[in-house]
Amino acid sequence: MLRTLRIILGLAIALISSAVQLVWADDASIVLTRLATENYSEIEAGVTALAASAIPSAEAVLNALADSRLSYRLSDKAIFFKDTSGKWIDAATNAAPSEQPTGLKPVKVNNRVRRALDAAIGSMTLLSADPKKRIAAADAVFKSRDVNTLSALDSVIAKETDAIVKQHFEEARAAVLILKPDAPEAERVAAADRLGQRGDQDALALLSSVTNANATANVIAAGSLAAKSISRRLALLSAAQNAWYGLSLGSVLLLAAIGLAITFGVMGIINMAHGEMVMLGAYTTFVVQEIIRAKAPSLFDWSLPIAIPLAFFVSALVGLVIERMIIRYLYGRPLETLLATWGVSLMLQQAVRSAFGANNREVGAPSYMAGVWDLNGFQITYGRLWIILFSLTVFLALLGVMRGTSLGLRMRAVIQNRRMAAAMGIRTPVVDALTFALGSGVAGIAGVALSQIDNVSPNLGQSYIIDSFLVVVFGGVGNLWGTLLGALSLGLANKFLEPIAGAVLGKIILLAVIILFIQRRPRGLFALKGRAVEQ
Amino acid sequence: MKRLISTIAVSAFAAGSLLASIAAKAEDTIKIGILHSLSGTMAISETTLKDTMLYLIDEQNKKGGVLGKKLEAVVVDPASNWPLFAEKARELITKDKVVATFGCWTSVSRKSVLPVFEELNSILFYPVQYEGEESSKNIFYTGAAPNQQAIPAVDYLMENEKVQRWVLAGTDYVYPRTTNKILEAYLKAKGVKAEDIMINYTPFGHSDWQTIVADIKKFGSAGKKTAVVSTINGDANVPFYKELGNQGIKATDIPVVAFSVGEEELAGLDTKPLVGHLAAWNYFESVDTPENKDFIAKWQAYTKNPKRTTNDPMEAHVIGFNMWVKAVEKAGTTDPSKVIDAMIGVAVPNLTGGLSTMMPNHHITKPVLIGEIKADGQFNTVWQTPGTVVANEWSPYLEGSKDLIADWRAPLSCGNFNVKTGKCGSKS
Amino acid sequence: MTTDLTDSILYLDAVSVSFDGFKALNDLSFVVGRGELRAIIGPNGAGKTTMMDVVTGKTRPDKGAVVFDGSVDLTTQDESAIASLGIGRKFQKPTVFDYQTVEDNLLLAVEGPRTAFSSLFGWRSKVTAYQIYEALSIIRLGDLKYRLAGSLSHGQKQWLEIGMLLAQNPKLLLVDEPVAGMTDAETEETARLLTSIAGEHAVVVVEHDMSFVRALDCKVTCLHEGTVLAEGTIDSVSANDRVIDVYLGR
Amino acid sequence: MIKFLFHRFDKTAAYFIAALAVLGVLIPILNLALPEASTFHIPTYLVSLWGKYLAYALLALALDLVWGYCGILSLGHGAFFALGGYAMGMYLMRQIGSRGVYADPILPDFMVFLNWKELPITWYFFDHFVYAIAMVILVPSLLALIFGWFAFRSRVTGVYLSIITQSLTYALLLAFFRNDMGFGGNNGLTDFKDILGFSIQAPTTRAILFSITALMLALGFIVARAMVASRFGQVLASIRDAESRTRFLGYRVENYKLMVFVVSAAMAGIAGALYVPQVGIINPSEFAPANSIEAVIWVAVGGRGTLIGAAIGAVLVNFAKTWLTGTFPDFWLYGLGALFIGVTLFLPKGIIGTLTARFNSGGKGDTA
Repeated sequence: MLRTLRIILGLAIALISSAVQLVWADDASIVLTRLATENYSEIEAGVTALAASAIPSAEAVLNALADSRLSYRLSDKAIFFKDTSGKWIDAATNAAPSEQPTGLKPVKVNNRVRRALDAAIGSMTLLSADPKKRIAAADAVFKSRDVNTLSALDSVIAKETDAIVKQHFEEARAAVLILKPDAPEAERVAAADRLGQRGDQDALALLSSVTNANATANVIAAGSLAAKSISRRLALLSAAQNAWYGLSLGSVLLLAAIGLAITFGVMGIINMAHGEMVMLGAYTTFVVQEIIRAKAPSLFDWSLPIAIPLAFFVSALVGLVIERMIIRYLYGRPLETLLATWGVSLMLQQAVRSAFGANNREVGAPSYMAGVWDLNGFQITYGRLWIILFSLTVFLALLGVMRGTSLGLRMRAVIQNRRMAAAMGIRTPVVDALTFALGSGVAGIAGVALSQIDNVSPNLGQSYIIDSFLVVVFGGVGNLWGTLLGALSLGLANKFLEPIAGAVLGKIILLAVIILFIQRRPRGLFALKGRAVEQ
Repeated sequence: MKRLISTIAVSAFAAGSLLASIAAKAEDTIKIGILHSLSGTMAISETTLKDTMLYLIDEQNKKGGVLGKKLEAVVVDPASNWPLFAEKARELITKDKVVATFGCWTSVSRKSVLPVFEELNSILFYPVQYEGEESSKNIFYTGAAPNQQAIPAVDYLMENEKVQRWVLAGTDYVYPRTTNKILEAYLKAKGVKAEDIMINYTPFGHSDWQTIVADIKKFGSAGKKTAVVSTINGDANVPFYKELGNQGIKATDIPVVAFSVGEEELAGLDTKPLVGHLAAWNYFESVDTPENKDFIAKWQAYTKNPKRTTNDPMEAHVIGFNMWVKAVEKAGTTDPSKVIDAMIGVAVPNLTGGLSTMMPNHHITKPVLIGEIKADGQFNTVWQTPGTVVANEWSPYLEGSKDLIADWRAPLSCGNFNVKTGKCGSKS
Repeated sequence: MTTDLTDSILYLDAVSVSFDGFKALNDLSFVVGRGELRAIIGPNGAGKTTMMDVVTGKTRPDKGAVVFDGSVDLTTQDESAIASLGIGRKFQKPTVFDYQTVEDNLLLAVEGPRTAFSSLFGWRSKVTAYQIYEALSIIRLGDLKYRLAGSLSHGQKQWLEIGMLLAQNPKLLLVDEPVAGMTDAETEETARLLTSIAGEHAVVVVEHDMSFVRALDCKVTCLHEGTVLAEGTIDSVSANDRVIDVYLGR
Repeated sequence: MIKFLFHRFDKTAAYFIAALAVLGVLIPILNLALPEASTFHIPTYLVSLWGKYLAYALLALALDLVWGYCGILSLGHGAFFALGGYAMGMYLMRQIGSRGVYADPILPDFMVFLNWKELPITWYFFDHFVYAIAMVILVPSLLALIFGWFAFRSRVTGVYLSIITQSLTYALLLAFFRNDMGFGGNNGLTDFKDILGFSIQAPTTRAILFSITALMLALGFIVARAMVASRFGQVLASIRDAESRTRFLGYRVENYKLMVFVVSAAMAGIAGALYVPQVGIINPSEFAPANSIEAVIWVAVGGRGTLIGAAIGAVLVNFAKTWLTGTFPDFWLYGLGALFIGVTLFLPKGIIGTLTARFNSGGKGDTA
């Protein structure tokens, strides 16, 4: 109903505008005033009309409306918009007004208006010089399937040189045609094939809405054929997709656990405050972003790279203090470290609560972490991709420290034989302190990454502590590779159980499996053997 | 040393009885209990409500208190621990002798204290939207019942977004379960086919949403306009919305309408990717009325934080508190049993420019607002019920409760009167 | 194997154990006869302690058989089972229950029912009391019987552990470096003790102290790199060139 | 049998039992007999409060039995406690009968509004008190038996054991959150009406429940005491201090561990069953690993390996919690955290442990 209305209006405006080119200014004001209202369906219609009109400011106005830079004067319903530099432009004259406009009211949009805008801007930018814009436009049309754009599409497809852009155009055209009852059958069948080649969910959606209500037998046949091939493809994809999810979940577990692999795995401290170290890292990220927002918004994309060393430093420092003040008195009494660190975690949580308030804090995502990378159908979200890479980097770096550096060497020495190491002149207390600080610092780094996918709240740490311990124990205490393998296999297992058993039951099953596994191999995946390990 | 041990035991016990005797000394202030978690998982949501109450009491005292006496807030921390809620409620009423209590957020905490309030015949104001299916003589529900939030939201999506396919996603506890049952029944009544409804439950604090969001995406691309109705609980929302953003689900493709995401929750989020997703509440901070502007100004002044947000449960407390004050003045006493009777019919202005009235079912009338998330973390009201809506505490869409009504006026004065059997359910 | 299995108390046949790469035992075979007293010598890492671990079920051999009492295959049993078969062990580093009294340590060791239920109700009988008294007098700790074992001197702990071994009254005693940290007098005493109990019990002693081994005056087996290097009287073994090369030194 | 129970029953134990007896009698009297006005009157809420403390004390006792005397640090004892609680809760739920808001004679309210049609098998017979009590003891014991049989046989010890006990209770937590399990999901079981026909709200009932709790604590203490004082206890201590040595003496360590673990689990279950009617709700958060860890801390504070210490630690810590959450709602976590750190650093043997050590020098050493 609305669609047809919009078409009619659009055509009407088109006629007028084309007929009376000279007096477009008054005509423009007619069209533009339709935006000067609170009624969304009015605005929506206005948008379509504006798109169909030949008003020079149209595109600018629509864009302004899209990112809410558009206002109207209550007195005479004249439309003004801020240009990107922030100064007011009078839409009717498409020039800066003589005096600063006053008594303005912003034009609001809702989802329907937004959709109309996307469609309109899309159909207008088909001819844009920038191929990216053209592709965006094509996709907009693919979504809106606005019949009016058909002629425009035909002409641009004819002109288009860039193969990829052309493909997008043709897909858009196919999308329009496939559901256009009055289109010639041959064209619609061709459209079906085109969509079949595109082969993603959206194409499938279109094809599945081809019914005998709106198509002839042949079209339906072609449609269902294409649909079948797509769904076959998608079935394959989903398996791969699942593996990817598992991988990324695994990387999160790895991040959460890797610090613990040092403090618990290597040093044997049941570090219940580990989660809080992660939390501190997350809050550091928050603070960094706050400062950047206030001082240098342009640097926002750098907030995470800046936060990483700081987070490490903060958590490491806190870790150092804890080690010096509490843990150093508890070596060789692991179960007592549990109690003390539990107390520490309570205090840290409350401290953060007092400092930052109890509710969640906003940590924004830098531009390079937003969005999806679509390898025709196989979707990789950049955020997750970064986290996977990041966790692996952290892991390798840590491995490097343990293997390569003299600190790492001394650490291993102290862990394997404290007395001997001391006898050889290694200052074991220093090494202990540094090791714990290192573990805490790594946890802090993890917090930076986790702030991107989870709540930044005082409870952040608590939600990871159990999983972290499981990962370390499952992987085999004292073995970094074990932690890596443990995290990844748990992540994958979880993700492959989830579709079958559901999120909760899947997790329960996994826990049961781990419990049984530890019965089989009491020392985890990678166990040390021999007379060295006794009690 | 043996003596020492027994002394420890005894002294501890002595200290305990001391706790009791404190209660004995008389007070010339009126005490109000505040029972909101200040630590643990629920502190995220409840701490603000504690501050709200302190603010309201402070305001009232500036106006000279109630019945010529100053009000005094008694704050305790039930620490997101449900049995502790009951214990603290008992302590507030018997030890601190509070005349009314404002508190609880989760249904379970309310369920936990309900017997206590009934046993000791005191008053609880419960400010959060909930699943309904309850009406206690001693509890006043100032939050929304499902029909004051969920059903209008669905109607809006049907009419304005032409939604034909529904995902009901919720955290696995009683509020989402019940709300979704009601919605399912409602949608089916509206002719939505079973295969067009997808129901999904996740545990508390669920943080890995990749699979589910992907499923939603798939479900949504079946050629019919799809929307998600989210009853996901506070903590899990942030990762949920972040994942929506990541997988590039825009509100123009699959709008998500949430019932437990307010300004507070959005404050923890980068809302730019979420522009256009919806929430259904009875109040938005962005509501453009003098009452609201005035409230926000005073609130931010009181908290000395110009960025401090407001939200729906806060408004509920504002309404509830004003109602209580009015009822007390009407009854001329703070004696709960009298106040409970006086409460019914009390009407006070809400912050959205209307009047909210306490109905005989101990629920209040509210307007329903649908808002779209804006880039600045506020809501843009896109639809609103013309008047206020009366709560259905017992949903007509549920098997067990369709014949039940609540009316606490004499002679009926029953929370679950069965119109079929003509009996008051619990005293059959 | 020349010795007839039935009159052997312990019989190791081609036993091998390796800890990630390193071969601790390498086709080790030897026989201990009933009531025999046997000394085992050899350089560090020769596999002496590992051999004991294998016999007592602490370590599972990769291959080979360990036969006790002519019939029982020990490789399929766990520590407690083996112990209740009648094999007692004294560790290289004396391990007693530090937080319990000398008497209680012995009480724990005294032969008798070991099941959880019996231990719940049964307490000490006349017999056990006597056995404890006996053991105490042998190890000369009678007047220290109420002291916590943890507070004993190294030597006293050695004695206590030997006492526990006796209280167990096993068919086979495995004694790992019993005289470490003992005075010469105590050492002689120990040698006398061990020789005296040999006969009714078979005793296998691992020791470095050659004078002690000499005092035992029994058949000696010298292990090297997990196999038997030489076996025979103390004189023949200590005359053996290879033994001298790898162990005694010239 | 009696002889076994009171073997080596020393003065300290006697004093403790006496103190319990006094509590168990005095508090109800002060609550019921005296008028509200009297300064010595104890309000009903304090009675239930102390009932809760004593239930916790019993849990702590159970934990001390396995940790203090056998070195098994269970971070999942909350699970046994909660299971016992649920068994009792289910009985109380069935007692509501048709007094639920939906007036359904059989189904509990939460089943009605989830449109369940008939009672799940798990709920059968729970309307019989005896059956419920049997379950209170059997369910936790059985879980402990199965879990322990696996764990101890394959020699999972120390930290590893702690971690998997933790995952055990965590798994149960998730399971009970699921509404499909049929145990009321997150809301759990609440709004109980009466127990054996007595109104659960009535002061007399509360007073009696309190006395019973005190009695059960006393019994639990006597049993635990007898176990650790027997030769059995001696073997436990040996296992704790030198497990493999004990094996070489021919003791089947796993059986000993299993036995004490099961007994302890049963005690924890009973504690849970006593806890539920007095606090009026049982829900999955009782399975939260944090709760189990807290229980461990009570024991540590009181002094592990002293039984009495465990009980007193539980009461002290919870008393402090009640007091702090009421008095310093915004800062109490600092206090609690500091307490735990302080105890581990300065009183490694716990309060009672330190006192004992002071008197007979070199008593029980640390066992961590």
